[in-house]
Amino acid sequence: MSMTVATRNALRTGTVLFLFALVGTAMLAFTHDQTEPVITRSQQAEKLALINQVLPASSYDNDLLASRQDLPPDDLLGTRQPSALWIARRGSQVTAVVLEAIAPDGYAGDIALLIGIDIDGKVTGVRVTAHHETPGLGDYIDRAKSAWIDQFSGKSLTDPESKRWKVAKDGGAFDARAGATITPRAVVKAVKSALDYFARHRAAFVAAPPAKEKKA
Amino acid sequence: MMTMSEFRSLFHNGLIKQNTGLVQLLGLCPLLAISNNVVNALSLGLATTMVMAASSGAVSSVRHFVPNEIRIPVFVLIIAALVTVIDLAMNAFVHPLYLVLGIFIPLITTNCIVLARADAFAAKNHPLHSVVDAISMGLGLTLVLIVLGAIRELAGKGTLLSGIDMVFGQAAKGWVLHILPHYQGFLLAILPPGAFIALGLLIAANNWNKARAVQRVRAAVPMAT
Amino acid sequence: MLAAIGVMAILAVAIGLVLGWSAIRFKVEGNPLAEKIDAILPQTQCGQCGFPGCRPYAEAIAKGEADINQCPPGGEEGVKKLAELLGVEPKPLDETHGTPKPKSVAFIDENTCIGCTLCIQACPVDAISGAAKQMHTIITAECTGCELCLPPCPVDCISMVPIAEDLPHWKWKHPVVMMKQIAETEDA
Amino acid sequence: MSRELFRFKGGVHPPEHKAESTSRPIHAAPLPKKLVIPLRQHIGNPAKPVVEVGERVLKGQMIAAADGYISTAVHASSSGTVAAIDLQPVPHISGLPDLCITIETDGRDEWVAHAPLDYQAMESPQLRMQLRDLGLAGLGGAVFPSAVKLDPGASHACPTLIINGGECEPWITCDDMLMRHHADEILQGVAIMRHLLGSTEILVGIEDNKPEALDSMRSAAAKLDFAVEVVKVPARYPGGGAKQMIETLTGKQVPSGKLSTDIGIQVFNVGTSYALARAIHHGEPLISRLVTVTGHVLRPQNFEVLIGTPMHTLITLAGDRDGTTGVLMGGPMMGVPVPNLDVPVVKATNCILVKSKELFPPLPKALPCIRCTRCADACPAELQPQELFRFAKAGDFGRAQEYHLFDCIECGCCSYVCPSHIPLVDFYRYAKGEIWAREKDKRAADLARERHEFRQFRQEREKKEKAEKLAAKAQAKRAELAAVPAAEGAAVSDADAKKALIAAALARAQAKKTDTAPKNVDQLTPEQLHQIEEIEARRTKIRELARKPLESEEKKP
Amino acid sequence: MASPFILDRTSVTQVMAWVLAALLPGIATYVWLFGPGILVTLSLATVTALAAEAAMLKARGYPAKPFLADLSAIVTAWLLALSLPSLAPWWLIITGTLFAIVVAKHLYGGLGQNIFNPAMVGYAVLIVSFPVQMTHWAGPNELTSVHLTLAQSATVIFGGDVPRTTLDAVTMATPLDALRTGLLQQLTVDEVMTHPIFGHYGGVGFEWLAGAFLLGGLLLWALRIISWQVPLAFLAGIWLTAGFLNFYDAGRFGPPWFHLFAPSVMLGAFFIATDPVSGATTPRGKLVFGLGAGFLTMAIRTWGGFPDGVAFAILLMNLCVPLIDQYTQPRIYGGADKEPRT
Repeated sequence: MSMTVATRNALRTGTVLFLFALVGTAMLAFTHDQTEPVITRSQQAEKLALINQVLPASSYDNDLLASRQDLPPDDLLGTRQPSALWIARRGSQVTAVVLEAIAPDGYAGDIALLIGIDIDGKVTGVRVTAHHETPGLGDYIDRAKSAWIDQFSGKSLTDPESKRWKVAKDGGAFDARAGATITPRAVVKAVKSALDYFARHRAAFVAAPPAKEKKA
Repeated sequence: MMTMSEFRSLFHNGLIKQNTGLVQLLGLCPLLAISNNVVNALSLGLATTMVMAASSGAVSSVRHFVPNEIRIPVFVLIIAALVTVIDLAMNAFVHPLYLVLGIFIPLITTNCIVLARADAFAAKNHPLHSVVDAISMGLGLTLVLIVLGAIRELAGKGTLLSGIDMVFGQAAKGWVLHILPHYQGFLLAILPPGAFIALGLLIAANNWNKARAVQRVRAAVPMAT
Repeated sequence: MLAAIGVMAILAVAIGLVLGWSAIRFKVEGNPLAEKIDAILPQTQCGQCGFPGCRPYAEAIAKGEADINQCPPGGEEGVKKLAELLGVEPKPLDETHGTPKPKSVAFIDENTCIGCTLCIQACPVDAISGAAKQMHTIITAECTGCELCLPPCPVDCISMVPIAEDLPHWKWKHPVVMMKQIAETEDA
Repeated sequence: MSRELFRFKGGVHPPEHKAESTSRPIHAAPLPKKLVIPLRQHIGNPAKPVVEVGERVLKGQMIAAADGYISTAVHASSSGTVAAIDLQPVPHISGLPDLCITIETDGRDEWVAHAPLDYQAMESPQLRMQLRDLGLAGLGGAVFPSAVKLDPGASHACPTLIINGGECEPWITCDDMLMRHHADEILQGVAIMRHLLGSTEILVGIEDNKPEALDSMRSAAAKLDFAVEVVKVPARYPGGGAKQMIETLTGKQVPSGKLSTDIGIQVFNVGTSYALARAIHHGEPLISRLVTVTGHVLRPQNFEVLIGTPMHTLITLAGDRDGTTGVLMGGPMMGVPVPNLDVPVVKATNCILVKSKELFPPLPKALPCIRCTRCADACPAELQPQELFRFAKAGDFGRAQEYHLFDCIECGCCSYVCPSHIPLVDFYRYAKGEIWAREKDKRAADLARERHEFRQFRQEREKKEKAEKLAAKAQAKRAELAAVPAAEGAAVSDADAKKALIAAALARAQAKKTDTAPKNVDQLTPEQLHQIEEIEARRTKIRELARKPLESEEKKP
Repeated sequence: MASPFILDRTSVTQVMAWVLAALLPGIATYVWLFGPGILVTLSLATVTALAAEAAMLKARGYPAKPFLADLSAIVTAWLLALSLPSLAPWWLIITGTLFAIVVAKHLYGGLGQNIFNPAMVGYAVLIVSFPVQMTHWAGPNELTSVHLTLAQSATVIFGGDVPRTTLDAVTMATPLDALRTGLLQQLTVDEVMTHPIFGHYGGVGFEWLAGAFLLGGLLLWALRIISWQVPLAFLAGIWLTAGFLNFYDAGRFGPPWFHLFAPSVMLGAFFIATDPVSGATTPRGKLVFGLGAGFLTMAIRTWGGFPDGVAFAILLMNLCVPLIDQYTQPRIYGGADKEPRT
């Protein structure tokens, strides 16, 4: 034999490891194939479930997830990166939009919001999707912690009137818990700005062609 | 095949004597991070047990074919493959729970308990023994996780089993136990420091119990000399 | 998919080759752990552990073939040090290997000794001087108190003499400031 | 007289209690019936006896000679007969006895022939040998052989000579009294030191709480033909320590791990200087010293005491009182408790301090260390006592050494100020003792290992040599056999005879073993019997092991 | 027992008693300016601490007498009580005190063994767990319309039926809270400072309180119970950091004097950071410890999640103590100036 002991040993371990890698990867490939469609479905279902919290499923009949568009960063939305917009239709009629917004002046940084607004400029629902507020203090804006966020439903720029879009402590129409007013203040401000944004771009949203959806 | 006493000693070893959470203090990262309520704790515990049983069985079955030099890479490969399979399966079939357990499922790969048992036990023992050992170790960990989760959930929120709907669907929402109604909540218990404090107390209780047992034995058997 | 399998396979082959080759090429001879264990052992060379000397016992511990509690001359403290070095729980001395005794040195009764040299051959540290048919003497400074010279002596002229505590050998005891005891005496 | 003084860091100022024993003059203590003179009264090797039991000795006669360079001789303090050379109780913290020479005095106090030394005419080494034979040792407390300290060595010139009149420990006044009454003789001693060391600057440091001593020393110094500066230093404990006195007077610190001579300074206690003067100018060896007897006694005062006088006689002289709770040799800060009152006064005995409950209330119970660092503020060695304590308590001696445990002078300041009342110094003494003991054990183990390894090497080599020799022999034999086949029988019988002899001897030994078996086993418990059995079994095994190589060697020929 | 055989008179009990005495001017000022509610808090904390200490000593097998007599539990209780909002509910006070004594002190080994300052551990647990209740600060008498009597305060603390309006009328944001809230609303420092709570330096009432604690601290220093290094370095750390930030942008960062005289700084500097057990022991180490704590306090106030950072800053520095001590070992007598080998 011309091979050294080291080379022989190397070939042996190399082969064994190769076989194990082959079997392992094949197993993974198989599982991945089997689960991929299910995973995609559950991810979409999850997203839709979230959107449906701010926009009742009954108010549209299009494939809402497929209607997603990117909005450019805008001060009114508090965004510094493109954010998502979904346009709900019943038939060919635009009935509402769902958009992402950010309240940048939370007690501890950004508060990410998902806001549903119907075509009349009325809020259909608001959810906080990410925040860093003090647990137990500012985190009651989270629907999982309290129903506080529900009070936005049905509100519009005229109801209450613009100057009452404030927390109660500042003489506005929205409650806030004692000792923690910064967080709700930020949320109220952000929702109002989002409504302003919607009002400004309403025409464009309504006119948006549903062409993209067909493709999807 | 294994006798009843072997079986019992393996379980005693896994649940009490060599308990991973309280005695060996292995795999603390997921243990501490996930134990903020019972449901999370139970789920991760069971997932880890599953991975351990499968990987120990696999490792033990192939132990004669693996050269010593590459045993660690092979074991890691087996464990990683199994974990990824479970990860994908959970993502597909219990998606909400997957969202909560999140990164901790892939991390089971690097959980030292899994590799430790594979290397220390499964690599030297019969597959049946190895699987039993892995299950007992996993259950030992699950037990600690549940106790820790229960302590933290109860102290932190006054409830038990909150979030069970993520495992069993909406129907399970009513199963949540509100043990302490109108409880103010003790946030620290749910936050990471609470995990350390609660685990510390558990370990202390375990050690105290052991010390007492030793004392009892000493008291029962008068010194020979 | 195939790409994934390919990458994994190539990686596996590469790692396997390197590991297999290194395992042979970089094999380390000798055992540094045994050295460290040997440094803790008291070097009495008494063989009570069941091994012919401290070094073989150290090697056996390093290989995991012997327990750490088989050395009575090292005492509980020795076990503790070994446990610390090896990262295991200390355990009580295994009494089947004997119990710690006060430090002693061998003493040869000069009237009885017949000069048979058997003890000289048994002494592991060459601490007995003498020649055939001559009276033997223990070199006290070098005697480890291992007692190995006792059994071979045909006339039982060797005895172990404990090293008495005298002024030059005296040392301070640990000052006991156990608050419990102190305060108890105060209460009493 | 306006010398700039320097302040050493740390230190404490406990109540002085000096006045009690300075109001009475110095008395000579009467000659006791029995003198017990320890051979280990100084640092270094103990002296070696040069007399025998029953021998008559004269006052001042050397009874034990110095053993080595760092050692010094011991003398009979009075005339009488050597009654014993054996272990007797000595003033040591352990309470263990030590080798002493007991002299039954004859009351005649008869001097051995002695004469002054003309030190200026003598060679230095020769003079120092004389001083060693006169038993001189430092009387400040450390009892270091003076002859060694008076050797400036080849390179170490000692331009500065400091005479330490600092007596910082509370209660002790023997140096104070000595300076008040024997200033001239002290300075005579200084002249001799100056001669031996070649010093150019001579400083005497005396604390400001001894004005009489200062005056007396100053007026004596004024009469000298060389300059001696008597300096008043502030009274603060441990200002009388050599290193502290050096810093106070010169501002220099003795580097850690070095000697004061390394920075050109040598320090002597006033008592040593006095003893030196007596030795040179009268030829008297060190057989007596001043001892303060104070504390809980009727008449606190200083005595001139013969070395070897039992302490109880001094306490009786000073008038013992009821309610004594113990006796210390030395002061309250660094003194040692005396195990019993029969122990003799030794060269290091500067004070006998009788304790009572009122003067020395029992120390309060220790609480845990709260790391308040009062000890660090008080430590004159500028250590971190709280850390040393932590390491010593935990047995972490390596770390204790890293934190300079061996720079601790055991002055007791840390224990004194500790609000938790922890006996800190005890921990340092313990740690030092352990470290020394461990080093000793380690050396012993290393030696054993080395010898064992050498033995194995030797056995290997012998075996090899034997095998070679045998091979050569066998070859020779084969050749021989081929030549003379008839010679076979004789060789075999020869080997057989040798084997039989050894076997017989072994059998004898075996028989003896079994015969001499269990003794004194009647009253043993079953457990003990069992234990004995086990030990016997093990021994048998070892015996077999021990025999095996012998047998195998036998079989070879 | 060996030498020395005599002791200085000072004992741990005396040291602790002096600390308590030095707190009295602060407490008196507190009562005078903010109402007598603090007395209820102090008593409740003291009783809880003593009970917890006795129970833990018993559980650990230590005799209660000498350890209760050392007063250290009371010092912890007082320091915690003085850090809590004056109208904090009873269960908050008890929880905090229990945590301080049971977990932070005894589970770490009791007197002398705790690596963290027990009072600050108690405070940290509370502020993390009960942020809402930790805002129940009674406003200074000067600014509030309703002044509670001792009995009324007790009613509030023990959860009695108190009209919400009364409570709202009594409680107020602390100056630090007010500053933080204002700055978060993008107001400038000057705009925020028009709020009536801001006094000359550190907030109405609070600045006098700070002065009283400073006085007590100076007393401790004069008695050599605390060393000058820690308080001075701590105050310097705050002053320098705040000064630098204020110099950098006076609109976004409060003035240094305000930060020095804001509540908790003087208490922290002279009574909490100087805790010998959990603090650095070497002279240089004390300076490092104080400076670090001062800087961290300002960092947390400026960028952290809570309005005040003294407690967290001191706890963080407690963690660093072994390291600080190791690297700041002083030169020994006659020794070269270098730290011990590791």
